Amino acid sequence: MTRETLLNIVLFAILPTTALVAFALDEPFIITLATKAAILALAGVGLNIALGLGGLVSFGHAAFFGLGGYAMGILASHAQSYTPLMETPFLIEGTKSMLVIWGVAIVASALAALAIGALSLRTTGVYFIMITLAFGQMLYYFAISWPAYGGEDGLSIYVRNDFPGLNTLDPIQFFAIAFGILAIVLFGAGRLAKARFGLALSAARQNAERVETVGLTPFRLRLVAFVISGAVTGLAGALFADLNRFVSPTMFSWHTSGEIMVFVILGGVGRLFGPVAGAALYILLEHTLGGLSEFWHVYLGLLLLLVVLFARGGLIGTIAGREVAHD
Amino acid sequence: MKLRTLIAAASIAALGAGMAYADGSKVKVGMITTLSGGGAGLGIDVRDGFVLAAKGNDNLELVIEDDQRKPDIAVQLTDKLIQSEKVDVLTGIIWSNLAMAVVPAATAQGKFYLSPNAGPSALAGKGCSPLYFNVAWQNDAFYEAGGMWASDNGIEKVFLMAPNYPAGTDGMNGFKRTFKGEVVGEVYTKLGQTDYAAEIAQIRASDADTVYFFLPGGMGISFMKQFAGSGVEKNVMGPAFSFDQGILGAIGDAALGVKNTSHWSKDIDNAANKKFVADFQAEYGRLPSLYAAQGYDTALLLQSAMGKADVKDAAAFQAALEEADFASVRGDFAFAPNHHPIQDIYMREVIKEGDVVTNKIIGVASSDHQDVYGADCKM
Amino acid sequence: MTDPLLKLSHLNKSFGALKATDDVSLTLVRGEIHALIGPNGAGKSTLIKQIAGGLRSDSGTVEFAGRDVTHLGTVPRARAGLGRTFQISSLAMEYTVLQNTVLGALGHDGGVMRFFRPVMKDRALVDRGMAALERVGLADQAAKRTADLSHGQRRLLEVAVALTLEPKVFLMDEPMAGLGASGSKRLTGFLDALRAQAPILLVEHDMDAVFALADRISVLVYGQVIATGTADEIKRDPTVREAYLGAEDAV
Amino acid sequence: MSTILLIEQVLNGLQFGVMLFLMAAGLTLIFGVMGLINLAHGSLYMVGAFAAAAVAGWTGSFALALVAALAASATAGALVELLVIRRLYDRDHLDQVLATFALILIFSEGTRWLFGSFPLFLDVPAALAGPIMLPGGILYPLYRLVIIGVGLLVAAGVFWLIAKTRIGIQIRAGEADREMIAALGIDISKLYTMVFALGAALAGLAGALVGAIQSVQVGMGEPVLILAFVVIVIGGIGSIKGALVGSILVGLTDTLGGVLLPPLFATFMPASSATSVGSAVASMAIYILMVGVLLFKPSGLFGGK
Repeated sequence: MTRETLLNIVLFAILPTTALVAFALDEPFIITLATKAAILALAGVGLNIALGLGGLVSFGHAAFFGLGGYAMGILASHAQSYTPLMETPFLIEGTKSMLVIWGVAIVASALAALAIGALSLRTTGVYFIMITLAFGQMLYYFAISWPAYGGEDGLSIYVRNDFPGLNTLDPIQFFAIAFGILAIVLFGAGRLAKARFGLALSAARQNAERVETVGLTPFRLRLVAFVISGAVTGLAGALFADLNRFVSPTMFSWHTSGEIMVFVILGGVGRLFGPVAGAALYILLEHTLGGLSEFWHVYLGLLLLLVVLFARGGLIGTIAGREVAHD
Repeated sequence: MKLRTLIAAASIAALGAGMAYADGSKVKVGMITTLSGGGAGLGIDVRDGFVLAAKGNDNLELVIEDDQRKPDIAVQLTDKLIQSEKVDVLTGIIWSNLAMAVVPAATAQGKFYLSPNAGPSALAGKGCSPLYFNVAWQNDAFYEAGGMWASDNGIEKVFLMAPNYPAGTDGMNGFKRTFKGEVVGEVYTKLGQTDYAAEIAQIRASDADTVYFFLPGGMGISFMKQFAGSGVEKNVMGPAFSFDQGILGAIGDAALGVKNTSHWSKDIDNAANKKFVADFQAEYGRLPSLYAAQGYDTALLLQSAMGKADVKDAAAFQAALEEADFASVRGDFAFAPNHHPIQDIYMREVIKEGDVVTNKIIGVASSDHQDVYGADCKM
Repeated sequence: MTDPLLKLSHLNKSFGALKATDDVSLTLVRGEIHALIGPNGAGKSTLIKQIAGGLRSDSGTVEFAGRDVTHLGTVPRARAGLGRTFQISSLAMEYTVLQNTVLGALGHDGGVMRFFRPVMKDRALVDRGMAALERVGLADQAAKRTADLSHGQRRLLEVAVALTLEPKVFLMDEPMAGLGASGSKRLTGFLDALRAQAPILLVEHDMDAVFALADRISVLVYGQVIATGTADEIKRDPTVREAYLGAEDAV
Repeated sequence: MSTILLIEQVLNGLQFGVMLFLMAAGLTLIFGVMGLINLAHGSLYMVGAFAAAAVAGWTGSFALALVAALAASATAGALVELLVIRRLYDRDHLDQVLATFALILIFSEGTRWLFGSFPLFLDVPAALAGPIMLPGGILYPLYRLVIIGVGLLVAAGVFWLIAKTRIGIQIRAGEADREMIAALGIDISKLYTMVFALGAALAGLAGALVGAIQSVQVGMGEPVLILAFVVIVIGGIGSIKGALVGSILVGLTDTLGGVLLPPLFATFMPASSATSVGSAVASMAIYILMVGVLLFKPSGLFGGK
């Protein structure tokens, strides 16, 4: 067993252990924090598919995070007020079912990623970073100024949505849902990285010309990666909205894109468990530093700077060393 | 022994705040407000006002958290305060959009929420709750009063301007609801916009006699400075938010002569207000703002109810709050059935007192003002 | 002679005032090794790019296996059966040696949109990748990181990746560079046998290898083909001696 | 809409564009020469505004305030370059984005620590206050005209600097080939620090000039930063000419979009929803412009690389 595998097991165990200990000590807020970490890690896992595997530095993943959130907000608010979403040409009702909401969030953000990716992937480098940022900003301003769903005020959902057989308002049960999804997606992302697609995608990041020469199209690989990445981040957005029972345009802001990127880089780019480590560390810092000083952003900034300058490869890279080749 | 000390401490505190407590029921208050990032000034004022009024009351335990003006953080802090800190009462939110997130989360978990600033219409109407009390204003109040005053004072043609987001459009609709003259222009700007040259040109080109605008924070500062420099000669009116003490310092002389509606001003002539303004300046070395006044009143209201009922008895505590038996710095203050204020809204003018640019009341714009959403509220 | 597999007709390419490719016509027929030689800066690499699809030609046509591919990009040309190796190694450096040939096998297979089964447990792809490594003599390096290979080994890996594609035609840009005498000799023997599988358009500076291997040689100078013929014909050709070989004789 | 109003709006767009150029010029120079994405450029803009407001409040002199803004932002820029940025030149864009994102956090909260949460006061100097009458009966604020003038002067200065001076030659050499300037015997690290400080000074100047008509507050640099990025991406990263053209384009699009779109939508929609939909589209207009440009020219209007 390599050091990284060992570390991954530890990282994987951290969140449920924290949640269970908190449950035993009757500290429901700690469970909520662990849930938040799991959901943000999920968003990071999504970004990492584009960023780590595909080398696509997207500065606009807030777009998908927000779309997922609004999928939840819009569907649940219609169910809450018993007004249909649409009557013509056919009737669409709102819903409080998490499973349906997740499906809609995934499809909506995948479609958005398809459109944004198809346009953005024509550019490379800094231009790609900036064009994805521009798409995120577009959705941000749209969400703020579109009055139908609360605009800047956002949408409040009074009760968490339903999941068959569970009481979602109970922190530990909602944690189980969020962590369960994270576990499934981590497993899927791990398989994806080692599957045919992952091999080709990662090769396209390392050397696009090589991939073309063996007859594969980097653009297609990247577009598919971008869509999968967007869909996973969208799913995280829907869960995040359910955690807060609230959505607002903040989910679309470029700070959100930056934060998701911070999770990935803090943990280690391209490492399967990087976003888990990054998100957990971020939440921990926010919680402890935030309690120490009003100006905790200064410390957070300093710490980030130190990680970038001196701890290359993020947390996992620093502890586990250089990545060993697969198999 | 311990109980006696508590009671003794409570009565000293009661003397300090100018009222008597019937018993020493303890209340743990969670305050979630904006203390870092943009708009932190407002949260700091609410906090300082509240702390000033609660000073010395050992029965009132206060936990303060910073929401960074982010709705998701605010909701998580709500969960934290309720689940971990086990608070009885929540307060502190500055922004409507955060209130829309926090208030339902708090009341759904059976906690009282006292709003020291925001009053979105949904929470005054359909979304009202027996546990939710607004100690500040319903969002439309200043605008409706502004429309009334404009109609009563011979203003005929106005140009409306606000950011393109719900608080902005709601505000302008509030003004239009009571204004009897003609709206000759209406512009909704980008949220966070800092350059208003284009809008000022439109204002210049219109035949309006008065500009009525709502631009909170830095947006209002930018607009006023640019408007003053443009040489456009039109009256300017707005709600108090753009002309509050913290902001006037940054606008300077450019704001002189502007009329703005407010439920509070430091020159309201009553004993409670005089004491508040003096104490606040003594404690913090700056003039209080309306946010500080609201924070102060919120703490007074809470302590008045603590004197009458135990917070664990929700029905009794609710009834005690409904009485609003405290000496508000605003003068007369009562709650309507939807737990929103019935209060006078004044018209103020920006003047210079020595070197300090500040506000002075020039009349009452709307007496015993009450919001229109109460009809939809079913408790 | 059968119909040529690869046929260039009147290809041109200019960069500003510089004519990098000047009316080049060439053919490659089954079973042959056609070597392309010329001094540095003669336009060999530009021509290879035009053939492989990385560079649009200003005019002229490229026909491949009876099909006009002039307006196709790199990927469709590769899929049609053009197997290329690069002058400067172009490999996935973070990968193991075997992963690089498996990537080639994957390109040959074409079914890349599979997201679940680990590719390195895919027997068919791994066997094909391994077989290619064995043929160039890199099998014992299979688990090594590509970045840790020597320059010569990377050239061999380039060839191995091309083998996995089972191309109809090989385009090889200086495969001998950096191999050293014995490696070069081994590869010469290997390419000699390879021509039976598919013809090779070989750009090479190693004249011993060129004269040992090439059925035909074309000489490129200033973007123009000044002569085409067998090794003996080229050696005797006065223009070539003057423009190119002459310079070497003088050394 | 009358012609006079339209001309006035075009002037407004121009003024906005010229301001953006001051930001974008530094950003694009820094990218062109050092290959660095600097998200913290907006913080230097804020530093300039705060320095100006502090010194103006202290001395009452706007000229001194401008000097202070230039000095403070150039110093802050040079310090940041020496301490942090120079470790980032060899890194990929990802590391640069993250490290400069961290710098934003530090600058913003640090400034709040020093100056408090309330906006500062900075006013237009009395000599430049008020409007003047332009030919054609257009009443226009003098200060804005001065901004246009200063901006165009600085633009001319930057072009001159790049085209004619020794530093300019070094900068151009650096853009073309980083190894070459080393070969030419130029002290690269000194050049980099100078370019960075120059970019920072331009940003600080913009912050001070704009601070007098807007609000001097923490976070004021972020919206401008994003716009400046839009500008240099449209113009082509690394190109000063592109930055100028991009600035004017973005300035005009943003200003005229906000003015013209709502009435345009009102021609086929009810007036009430037209204002809000029109404003919504107007706020997205520059991003739509940027996406449009990149679709046709994936490396910007004047981007060679």
